[in-house]
Amino acid sequence: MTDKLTMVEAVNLALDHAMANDPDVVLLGEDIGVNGGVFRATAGLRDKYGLKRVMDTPLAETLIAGISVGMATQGIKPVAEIQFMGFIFPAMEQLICHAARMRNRTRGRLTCPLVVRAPYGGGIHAPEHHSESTEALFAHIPGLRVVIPSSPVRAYGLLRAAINEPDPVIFLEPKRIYRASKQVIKTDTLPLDTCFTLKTGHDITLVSWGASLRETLAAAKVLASHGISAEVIDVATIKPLDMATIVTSVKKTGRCVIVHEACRSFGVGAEIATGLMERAFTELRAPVVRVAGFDTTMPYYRMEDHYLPQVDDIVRASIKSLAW
Amino acid sequence: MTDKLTMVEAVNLALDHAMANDPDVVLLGEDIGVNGGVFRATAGLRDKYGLKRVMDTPLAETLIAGISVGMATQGIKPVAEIQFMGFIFPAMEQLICHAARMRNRTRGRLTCPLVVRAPYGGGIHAPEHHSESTEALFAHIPGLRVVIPSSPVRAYGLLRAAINEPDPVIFLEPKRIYRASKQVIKTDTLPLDTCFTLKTGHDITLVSWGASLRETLAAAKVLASHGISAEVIDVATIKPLDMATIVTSVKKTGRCVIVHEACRSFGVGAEIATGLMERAFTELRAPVVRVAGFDTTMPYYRMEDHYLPQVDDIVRASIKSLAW
Amino acid sequence: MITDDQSAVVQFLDAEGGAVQNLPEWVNDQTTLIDYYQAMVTARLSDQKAVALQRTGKMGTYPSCLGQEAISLVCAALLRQDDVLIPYYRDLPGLLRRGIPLSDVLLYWGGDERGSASNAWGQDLPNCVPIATQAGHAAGVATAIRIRHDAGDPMRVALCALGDGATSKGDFAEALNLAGAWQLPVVYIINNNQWAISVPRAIQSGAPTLAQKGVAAGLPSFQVDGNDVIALHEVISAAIDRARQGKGATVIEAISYRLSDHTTADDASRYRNSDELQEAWQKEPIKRLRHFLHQRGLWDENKEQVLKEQAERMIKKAVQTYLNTPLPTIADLFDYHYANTPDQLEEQKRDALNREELRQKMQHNEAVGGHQHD
Amino acid sequence: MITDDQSAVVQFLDAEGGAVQNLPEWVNDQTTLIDYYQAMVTARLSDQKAVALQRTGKMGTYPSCLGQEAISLVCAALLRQDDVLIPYYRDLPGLLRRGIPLSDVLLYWGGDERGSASNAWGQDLPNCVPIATQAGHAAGVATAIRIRHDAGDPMRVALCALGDGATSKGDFAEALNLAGAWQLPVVYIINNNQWAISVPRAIQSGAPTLAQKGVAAGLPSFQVDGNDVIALHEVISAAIDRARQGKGATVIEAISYRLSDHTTADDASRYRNSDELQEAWQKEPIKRLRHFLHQRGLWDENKEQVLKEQAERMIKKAVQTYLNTPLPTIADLFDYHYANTPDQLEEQKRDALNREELRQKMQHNEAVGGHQHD
Ligand SMILES: Cc1ncc(C[n+]2csc(CCOP(=O)(O)OP(=O)(O)O)c2C)c(N)n1
Ligand SMILES: Cc1ncc(C[n+]2csc(CCOP(=O)(O)OP(=O)(O)O)c2C)c(N)n1
Ligand SMILES: [Mg+2]
Ligand SMILES: [Mg+2]
Repeated sequence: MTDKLTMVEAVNLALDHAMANDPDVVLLGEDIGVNGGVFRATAGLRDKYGLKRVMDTPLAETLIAGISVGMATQGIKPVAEIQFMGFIFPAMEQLICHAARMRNRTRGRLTCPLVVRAPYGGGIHAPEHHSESTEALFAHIPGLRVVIPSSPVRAYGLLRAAINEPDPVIFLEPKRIYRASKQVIKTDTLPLDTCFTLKTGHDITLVSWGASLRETLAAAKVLASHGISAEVIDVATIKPLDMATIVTSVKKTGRCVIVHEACRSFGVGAEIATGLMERAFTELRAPVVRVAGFDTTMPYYRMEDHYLPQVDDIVRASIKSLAW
Repeated sequence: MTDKLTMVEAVNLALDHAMANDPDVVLLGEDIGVNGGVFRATAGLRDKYGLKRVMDTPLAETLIAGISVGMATQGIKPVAEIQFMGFIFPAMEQLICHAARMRNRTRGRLTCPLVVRAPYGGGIHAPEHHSESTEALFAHIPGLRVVIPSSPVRAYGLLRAAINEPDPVIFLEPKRIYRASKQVIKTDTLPLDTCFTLKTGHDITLVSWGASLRETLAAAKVLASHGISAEVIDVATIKPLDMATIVTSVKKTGRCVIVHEACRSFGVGAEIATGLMERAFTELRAPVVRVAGFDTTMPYYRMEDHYLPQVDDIVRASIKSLAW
Repeated sequence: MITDDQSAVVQFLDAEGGAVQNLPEWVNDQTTLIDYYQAMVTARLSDQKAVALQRTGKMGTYPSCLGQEAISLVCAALLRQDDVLIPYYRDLPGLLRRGIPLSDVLLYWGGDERGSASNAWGQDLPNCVPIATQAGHAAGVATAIRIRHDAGDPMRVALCALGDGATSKGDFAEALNLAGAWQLPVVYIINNNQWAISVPRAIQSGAPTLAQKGVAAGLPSFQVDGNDVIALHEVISAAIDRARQGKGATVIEAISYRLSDHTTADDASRYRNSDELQEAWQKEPIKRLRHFLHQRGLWDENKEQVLKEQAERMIKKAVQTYLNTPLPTIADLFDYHYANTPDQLEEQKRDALNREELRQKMQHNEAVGGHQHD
Repeated sequence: MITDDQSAVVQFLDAEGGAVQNLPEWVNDQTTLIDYYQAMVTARLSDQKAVALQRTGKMGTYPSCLGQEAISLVCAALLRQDDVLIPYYRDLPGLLRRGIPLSDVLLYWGGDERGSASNAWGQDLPNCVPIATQAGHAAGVATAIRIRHDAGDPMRVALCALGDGATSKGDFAEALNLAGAWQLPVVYIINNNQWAISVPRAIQSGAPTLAQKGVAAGLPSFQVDGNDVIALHEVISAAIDRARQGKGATVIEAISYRLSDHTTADDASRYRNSDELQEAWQKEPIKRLRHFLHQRGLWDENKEQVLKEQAERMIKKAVQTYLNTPLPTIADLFDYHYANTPDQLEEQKRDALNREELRQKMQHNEAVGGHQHD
């Protein structure tokens, strides 16, 4: 039990506990050492664990991923920070061609227990390339896990679990809510293979993850004020996707709205919607609706609110679904 | 009108004609010059158009994409070859952060008329990393177009159109059928925004693209022998996705099977299935079925046939859909 | 063993503006140096204003170029209009020198794509955020130039700026390697301001100099005092000439210091000691050149006053233009992705426009409703 | 200007096996050189067999190491068992030397993941197909070694092999830069076989030497004759010792020649002239060492005969093992992606197993049906 912590403080605490718990856990990334990370997620850890375990790297994301793979094959558990998700692309070859495959291509002889953390998503008026949500690109890659917390408690519990996991995990931190609320943290890990039902309801199922859950929960409130009872599910682990929880809910409600910041097309929402069609075809009373970013580049910040799904979008989509 | 050509010969002819037609079209890539490309797609073009327009680059995919962007901003039309799609990942930062955005971030002042060609997909007993299908990663990126031909005629017509297009196009060539059949080429361009209906039918719609159309068409024949009339659609342009053609077909047949080599989850199939639910909800008489690669790494070649969708898979899925 | 010969950093003026070696001919024509001085002062005041706009909530995160004005300025000043500048985010002085209005630059950092859109930009590339990716663009621009070049003509030149941290990213090595292999008309200039956010130069690379990364590509490579406009002018103009003559690329490491925080979102006091900062202030380029001009009787307090007033007027107008720029339209979000916007995107645009209309009606209703409750 | 001092390529033996300078002490103990010779011959015969298997449709695409046996072999021979080899696809001689059975290597190129799985591999990395990505792994392995290293102990060493073409990829530069900045216990060895598929060394880079890419990272860097086991032994053992003593990384450019096509899927006659190839054959490492050993009376036709027979026996057995390896099971496709296989994947596995059962039933029925029709 802790003081009330913000999400970024919970991340920091999870890293701290993971390092205390396992001497093989090391941190690496740009500006994570004396500077404690541009969002302070690693603040204090270099002083506590020393230069050997908290490594400021040169400015090279391909390298960060590459040495993480190399270390991981030797049993070290690297937790790498990519400063912003917009800069993760140079790491993709290493993540896709090596991290995700090391276990399979050596039939378990070598493994790749690494975590790549990256702040992600829009809404903080950041410069260009600092606000994208490209989780779908990683969700498609076999061998990876993709995890996105939506609260301090889940940030702590999921990150601890991610670091414990013997396989590579992409851990995306919705920076818009890094400091949005505080919670007391119980130092338990949380499972990496289930959705979390944040609110039960029976008229419609709202599915989201990361920062968009704020708007989704707010929309559920608005709907409640109209007498509509919405169930709200935090997907949390995008890959592997726990369709069971979502399907159970939608079999009950018959309706589903999926909310995500990322571009609508070919996004995670499409997989969930398809999964619902595959498993709840007869129970669906209306088509699953996606409330999502447009199929456009994330606009520079003056217009970003026009891109990000808003409460009224979710409410309208829900009402439309109910009226189907 | 030409002699009968294979797909790779049609690609070669399209490049030849595009270069003859427009002096700003240049080719670049690894081993595309004197060697004519590892699949011979650029054979003869260096001799014909010279070193300035057919450039063997150093071994560096980030660079290939980066200089293509740079050239394109100055009005050159680079057609870059990535030797195998498995090696495209180092190019992703340039393609996602720059190629796809140059027009938008300069509000049209600079543009990025480039084509990235890459042989892709499995089935030729190639070494590891030579057989993947990751088209979904590009389909999710706003600002890109993603095109996949499935015959010599469409390879020619779509590639000419891709090179003419004033925006970046990812052009994926299913190498398994590079030499599978021959066609007489009419030197017309083909539209980059429509699916092609390869066979009409009224009982079920089979949707595929690239090499998998071979199995899909074969399955349609098997189905016909069982008295089932399948409509077969070649998506061809994955992004932007012409849902209209697919929806029209499925509204007629009420059933749909999507076939793709790529991993099932978070793939292009999910977007098509979701689009069908969104637009043909009431007409769907069974859930859309995906026949796809597993959510595993492409196995090394001894087992690749167990990964790739086969005719019997498609037939079984169709019969199951019809029995719904 | 392959070794690296360490030669001296090119320098003409010491920190106090005194000459450390014979000055080049062109210095005698006072206009160039006075021009450099005026431009640097204007850039610094513009930069200060940009920081102030951010601090007062009128602009987003901004990376100051404080102390590095000379490098960017001299590069831009030595390019011809039809050359191509491939800048990075500390190139405000260079952008202004290329004729790009300050209001464009503010608009960009104010979160508006139109800051990179105006015709004043010519064929220059917009600001590049993903570190070192512009190194590839520059090699591509230079390739385009070479493709279109007519034998006998002077070459147009591409000039690419980047930071010391950027030299660690593979993009830089790949681009240099190509520039060497293809003898491209491109100049790479490293603004070695000693820091990449919190990572000091010494941690960034084990290389004794960053210039020697050019040697690994077979390129002539130089270190130059980045606070010394005369040295910069000499080294950069030689590099540009070389490219212009079709002799290929050059790498220049210009040694400077980042006197500011990394950006307005950063607090350098967390990782940088103030002694180092104080020392660096002694060497900064504007003071140095002012001393030199004063010593030669080419500058005085009066002129300084006039210059500052002029600059402030220009800045005030630019800020007005910036602040008065209306929001982009909803349609703008969609209309610049493709020359031929796909139907699917047109459909999303229609939805977005409808939503906007709806929202405005609702706001209007609420406002009207609100009044009624008063 | 930053320059690069061109020093000579380290060489002890000329193409005819004659000494070009005083030979090191250890050469007098004949066992090492004889051992090298035997291992190279065995590797070449194994390599020939691999090519033959491909040609006869019994194996997939294969990259021959013909002519480059010395580099790979000497590297592996000088490593300790608990060091880590990060090989590339022309390292058959090194793999065999590390104790990895030839059948594993054949299995890998035969399209079976189990070729990289056996315990004989220890902690060594599997073959790396995406060019130069292993450079990052090697730096990571070396980092892991450093993290776990106890002060005073000798360091374990990571050794990474790659080709001349690989030096153009940013991964290589990034890894070298880190190795220099962190003084990592790693040795990078470039097998400069003059070609990257069809692209000759001269087009690959403007750098006079590839070794100097190490200089750009502040690393001691050497060129060595890659056909000369004595020179290789000297240079590589010095580099390994340096790393072992905690003094950091070294870059070695070993100059060789790719006497084969790039792979069995390539036809080098399309882009390479046969004169060059003929000339390269004169310098190849096995002939050179055989001459040397003959001259010293350490080798003769008889021994050659015995060696070849031994090697052929080993190869034959390995080929049998390879050809007799049953297909992986369907379950294998699924079971090695995650330590904790997700339910979703278990479900797909069940589907795949069911399908397989169905298919086998159908085949069986067809077969039975077929018989009935006879
Ligand atoms: C690929 C990438 N990684 C990380 C960042 C975040 N970032 C922005 S500036 C910067 C430091 C750059 O240092 P340097 O190249 O020395 O330039 P300076 O800011 O000092 O001028 C970093 C890490 C980025 N923009 N792009
Ligand atoms: C990232 C990547 N791009 C392209 C390829 C295709 N490819 C395989 S080997 C090769 C040439 C490598 O040349 P070099 O590094 O000199 O090694 P060599 O084969 O000559 O030993 C290429 C381009 C690849 N495997 N990986
Ligand atoms: Mg810097
Ligand atoms: Mg080579």
